[in-house]
Amino acid sequence: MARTISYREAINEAIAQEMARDPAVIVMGEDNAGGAGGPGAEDAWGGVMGVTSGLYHRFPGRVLDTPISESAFIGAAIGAATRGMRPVAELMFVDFMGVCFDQIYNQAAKFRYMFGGNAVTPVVIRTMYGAGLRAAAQHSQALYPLFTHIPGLKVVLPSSPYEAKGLMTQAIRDDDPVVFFEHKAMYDTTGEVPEEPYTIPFGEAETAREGSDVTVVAFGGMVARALEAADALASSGIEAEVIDPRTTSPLDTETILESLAETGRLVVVDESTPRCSMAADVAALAAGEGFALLRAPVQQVTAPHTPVPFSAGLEDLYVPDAQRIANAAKAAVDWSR
Amino acid sequence: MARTISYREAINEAIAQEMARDPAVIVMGEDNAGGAGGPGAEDAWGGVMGVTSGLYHRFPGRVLDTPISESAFIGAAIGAATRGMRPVAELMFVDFMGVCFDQIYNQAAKFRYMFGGNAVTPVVIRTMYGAGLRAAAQHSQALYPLFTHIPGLKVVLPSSPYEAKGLMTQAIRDDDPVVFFEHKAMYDTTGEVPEEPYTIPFGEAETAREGSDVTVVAFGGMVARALEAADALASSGIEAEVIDPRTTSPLDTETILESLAETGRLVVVDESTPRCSMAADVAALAAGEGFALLRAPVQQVTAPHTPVPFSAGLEDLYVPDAQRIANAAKAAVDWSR
Amino acid sequence: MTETIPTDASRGLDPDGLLRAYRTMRTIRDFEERVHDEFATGDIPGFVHLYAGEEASAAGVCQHLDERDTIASTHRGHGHCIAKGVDVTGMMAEIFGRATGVCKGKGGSMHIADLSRGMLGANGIVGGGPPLVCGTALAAKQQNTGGVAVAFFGDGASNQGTTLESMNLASVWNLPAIFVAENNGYAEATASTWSVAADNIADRAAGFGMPGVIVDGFDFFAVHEAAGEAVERARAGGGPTLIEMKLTRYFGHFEGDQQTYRGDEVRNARETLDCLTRFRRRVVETGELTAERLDAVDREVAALVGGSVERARAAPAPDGADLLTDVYVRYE
Amino acid sequence: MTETIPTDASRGLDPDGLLRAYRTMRTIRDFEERVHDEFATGDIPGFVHLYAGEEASAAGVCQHLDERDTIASTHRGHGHCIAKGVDVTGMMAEIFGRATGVCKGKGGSMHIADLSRGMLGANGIVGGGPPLVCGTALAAKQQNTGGVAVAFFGDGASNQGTTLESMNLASVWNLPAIFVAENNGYAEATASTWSVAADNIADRAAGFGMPGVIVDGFDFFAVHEAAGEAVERARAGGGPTLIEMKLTRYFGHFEGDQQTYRGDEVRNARETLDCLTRFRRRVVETGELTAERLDAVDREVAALVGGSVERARAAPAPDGADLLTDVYVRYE
Ligand SMILES: Cc1ncc(C[n+]2csc(CCOP(=O)(O)OP(=O)(O)O)c2C)c(N)n1
Ligand SMILES: Cc1ncc(C[n+]2csc(CCOP(=O)(O)OP(=O)(O)O)c2C)c(N)n1
Ligand SMILES: [Mg+2]
Ligand SMILES: [Mg+2]
Repeated sequence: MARTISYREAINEAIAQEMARDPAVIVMGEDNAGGAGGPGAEDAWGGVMGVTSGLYHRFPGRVLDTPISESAFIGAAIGAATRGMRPVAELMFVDFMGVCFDQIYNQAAKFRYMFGGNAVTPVVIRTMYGAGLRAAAQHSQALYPLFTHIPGLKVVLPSSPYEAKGLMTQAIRDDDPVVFFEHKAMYDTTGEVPEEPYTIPFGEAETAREGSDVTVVAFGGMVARALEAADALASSGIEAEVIDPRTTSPLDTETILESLAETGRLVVVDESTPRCSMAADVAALAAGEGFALLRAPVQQVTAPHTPVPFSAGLEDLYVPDAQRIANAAKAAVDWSR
Repeated sequence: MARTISYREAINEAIAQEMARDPAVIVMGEDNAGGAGGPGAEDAWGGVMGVTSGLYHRFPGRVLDTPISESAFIGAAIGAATRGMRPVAELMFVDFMGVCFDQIYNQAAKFRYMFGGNAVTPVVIRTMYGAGLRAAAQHSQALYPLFTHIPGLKVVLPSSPYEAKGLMTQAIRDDDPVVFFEHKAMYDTTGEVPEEPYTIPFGEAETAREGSDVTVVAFGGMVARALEAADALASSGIEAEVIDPRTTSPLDTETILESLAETGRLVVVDESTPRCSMAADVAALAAGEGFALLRAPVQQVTAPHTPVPFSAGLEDLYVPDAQRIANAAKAAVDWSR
Repeated sequence: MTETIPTDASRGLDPDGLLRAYRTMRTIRDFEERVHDEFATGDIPGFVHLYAGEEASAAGVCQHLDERDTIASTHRGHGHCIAKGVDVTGMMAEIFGRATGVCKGKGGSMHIADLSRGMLGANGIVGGGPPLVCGTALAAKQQNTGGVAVAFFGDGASNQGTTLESMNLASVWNLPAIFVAENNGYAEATASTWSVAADNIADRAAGFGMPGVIVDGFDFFAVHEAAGEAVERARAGGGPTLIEMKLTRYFGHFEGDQQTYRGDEVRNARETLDCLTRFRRRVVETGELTAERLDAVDREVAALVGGSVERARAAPAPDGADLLTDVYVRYE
Repeated sequence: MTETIPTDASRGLDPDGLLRAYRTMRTIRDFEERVHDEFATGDIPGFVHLYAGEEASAAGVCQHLDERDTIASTHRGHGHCIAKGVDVTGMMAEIFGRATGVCKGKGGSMHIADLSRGMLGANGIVGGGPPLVCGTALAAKQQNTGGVAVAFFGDGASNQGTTLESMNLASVWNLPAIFVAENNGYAEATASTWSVAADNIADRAAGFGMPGVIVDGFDFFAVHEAAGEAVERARAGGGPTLIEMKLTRYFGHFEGDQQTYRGDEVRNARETLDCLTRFRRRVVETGELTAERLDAVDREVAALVGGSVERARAAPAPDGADLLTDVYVRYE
């Protein structure tokens, strides 16, 4: 039975259902319950954005607050995963990866390879990304290209409540280290979500909208904007196909190339900064495997090569919007040699 | 007057000359002198690869050993740079960035922007990268794409002793944070290097070899292999133009596009893993701005999407070699729609 | 061993010094209360963390500092900025995201900085400041300026590896650095009695080879005394000190925080421990300052802060072109 | 407060236990000396860091551990592996980069691991292990296995933030974890008396709410005693302990190191402190074991290690196809 719930609730529900299903699932992070050691309420926060709210009382002893020691507790989640647990650890904002990245890319990501296949590390690292909350340069970054670069990690970017639940369920059941990117401006977005548990497989893109004039590949928070752009384009007679890869690693290159075979035009929409980004990654796919299909220059729509500014007007210019996406699609369609 | 010296000596000489020229230049890192607090020799190591050897005695008080506390001392170099110093700090192997990346990308790289232009942070972070020493997964990574992704950083990859000296001199004199990548397998490579100080500007590619059939863009340690491949190709009648961008940020897109205008064929050679890499970045340039020039699929020659293996045979397969580069160039040249 | 500074200690402040201290604390208090009110109107964007209640710490430490000296701050940075002399009008404009802000509206509350004042910035990263302070302390040492550098950080930040290793580095290099742990009892909603696995943060000093001091952070004079000793030692080449301030923040972790994790510490602190009330009572009792002079300061400060809001509200937003500037000194 | 364990302490080891201890130490010693010789032939690739001299630490700690328990190691990991029961033949093959290695030749000396033995791996990252140990200790606690987890790390690693914050986390979560600081006097070429800004690494324990113990790391019995107490406390839910072993490595930081930074510590240690010599002398003097039985162990070990080299040399290199396997459990 599907109901309308928020992206936040969808993630919470996925975690709760997996905790009920599998005692190996535990949750940890700064104030993931909240109130530890204090005189007031327990479960005072449920995470800074309330995503893990309520789990503390439902699953006694399985939701752990932590000190502000990301290397130690992200590493602890990884270590626990090698011993039969399935930890879901929160790296609050992905901007904070810089104090604990080693545990993620040198430890979790490499164990299996370094140890000759004799390691299984089913850890999920939840993290928030993206601009839009006027949170400025150190609390608004996207950074998923950095994780996508690393062999051994899987990288997930849900674009709706439905995807958030299904991908989180898959992430928890998955036997590899997964970094799960939640867009912080999407928590209140609502959508239809089945009540029962379900999984969405990794590496399978969703065609969010069909169209034969131009392919628009958009990631995470950019999917909604791409769809908005597609609506606008439709009114000027351009039918855009919007592809939501859902995971950047693995990446469903097949669906992208199939669409490209039909449209011959490609726009990639990526909230991250442009260099060595997902926009570049998909554009490179088109330039290589997709070259024979490509009939116009690939349009990359990304943030600029700058930190995220604070002031509202600047931040609004920073993040790709429907207008820029539509313009890029038009340029792709209008282009002729 | 040019003499033949090694890549290691070239870097050492650049630092020494800048230390002599500017008292603000200081050097720090683990065992950059070596022997601190011990009963034996001072300047016992000059860094794990001997790059800073001899500076300790020549510049008393200006070469600092450090505890194994990368966040603290890389951060210290950055802090000192905001107060008139020009520190050259060593992050021994770039693989260790995971314990101190925050100071680099959230602090140094963003100060100027976050502070509205009121910051100058002339720090140089020297680091070693690359495979070939059988040093396995945590001591052999390339990782420069991660730094290239970050606005506010400059990223330098010298491919010869000549470049190493000129780019290091520029890095030290440069007013922005610079990450200087030294290929650990190249330290004993020798070449002609002028004795007097000189700079090589950032963002200006070197055309290492001219040719009109195919453009080969190669980074750092891959330049020599690309040249080797070009020699092999020449004997089968293919003239490859080899471009050495020297810096990935800024990137000299103009030189690449100019060459592409002539050849219409592009190979990118990047020792890093392929996803969101420099290979992808340059391929994306070709798919966008360069589309009209491109007459064949871009060939990306990179390491595979795996950690670096230990065993010699596997590691030799891991790193792109002249054969793979030549094959890719042939494929580009032979391709027809 | 850690030692506790008695609350009646003093360090020979003359009336001008006392007035300056009071003005600093009052400016911080007024500024923060006003930001609290303005935030409620919805016109201040982003995350805002207020320093009210902790004024004696910033003021008591920074009273010893001059233009040779540097400080690094935290996400809760307004108080440190004001105490280090950053322009209040520019700060308010920054918090409102205006082009006239100290960072041209590009940084906001979490990144207010003024390097020309030796203020290395609020910092969005918990534990981001201590490494930087090792660097500015090192610069002072290399340049022989006699300068010192102070890292302010919270109880939560005292568990961040970057903070801990910075203390060790400062000792190893014998830096003129001072580590000020502002233990306000909570990191977000987590009690420091739980997250700090020691009775006191100051107990960690011994493991890093420096003196550790515990101070009543509501008592300006105790802070001033302890900081004075630490600054003196640092300037004289005696190396770093860790000072733990015990205090309370008056507002939530950030604006909007419901604070259900707390008891009635705040009411208690406001009623019986407040740094401004205690300072005022003491200097009036001893006759060092009159209530009238202090009232005059209150009025001046109110006008300054009120004016800063008016000017911020009237100021222009940054120009769209500013999006792309100030990334590099030069990039081509 | 830190306490020093007297070197004549014991913990009721029966002859089998003593024999096991001796065999472990002898195996490590033989293994490392042999790797040293083989490295000199040029046939062992990469960076190799030898544990010879420090055997009592690994052996004395791991003697208390069983299959419930886990350890994390360092770049200097061979000794810990052997003490935790990793197959010596598979280890030697791994160091030679053979397909028959415990990691199929993909890891090498710095990444030898055997999770099935609770050995979480040597680690190329200084300070990489302690966070992981918090995790395996947590797993043991959640699963109620009674298991403990041990982090071995060096004096150099004791200055890495990851190590420091892990100690705090272990206390905060009251984990069955043991932190073993192997202070061999140097991190690469840097003396620990310089890099550790405290008299002892164990002095840091208090700041993280756990007991700190200093042990003569050449004395198997002292190590065994101290580790026994820590393991017992951890299994009983009493939380973590920090044990500092004072010892010396007999070889350079890595194979090839000229060691000009050292004095004659090694000669002195080998002559007067050596853990094997002292162990042997003691158990023979007390009559607990005879020289003959110990000699027999020596012969068995020599055969084992010698055989491991022969088999490693004869073993095939990994197949080229292995380059692309073992990255993910499943990836599509
Ligand atoms: C590395 C990092 N981790 C987590 C956060 C999120 N965060 C911001 S403030 C804060 C609490 C800080 O507590 P404390 O250090 O005691 O300072 P206080 O807020 O009490 O002044 C946390 C967890 C962050 N900004 N950076
Ligand atoms: C994060 C990190 N920094 C630096 C290094 C380089 N490195 C490898 S071993 C070592 C010294 C370690 O010293 P210690 O912890 O005392 O261990 P020991 O070698 O004495 O056993 C260093 C600096 C590394 N591997 N990882
Ligand atoms: Mg606090
Ligand atoms: Mg050591």
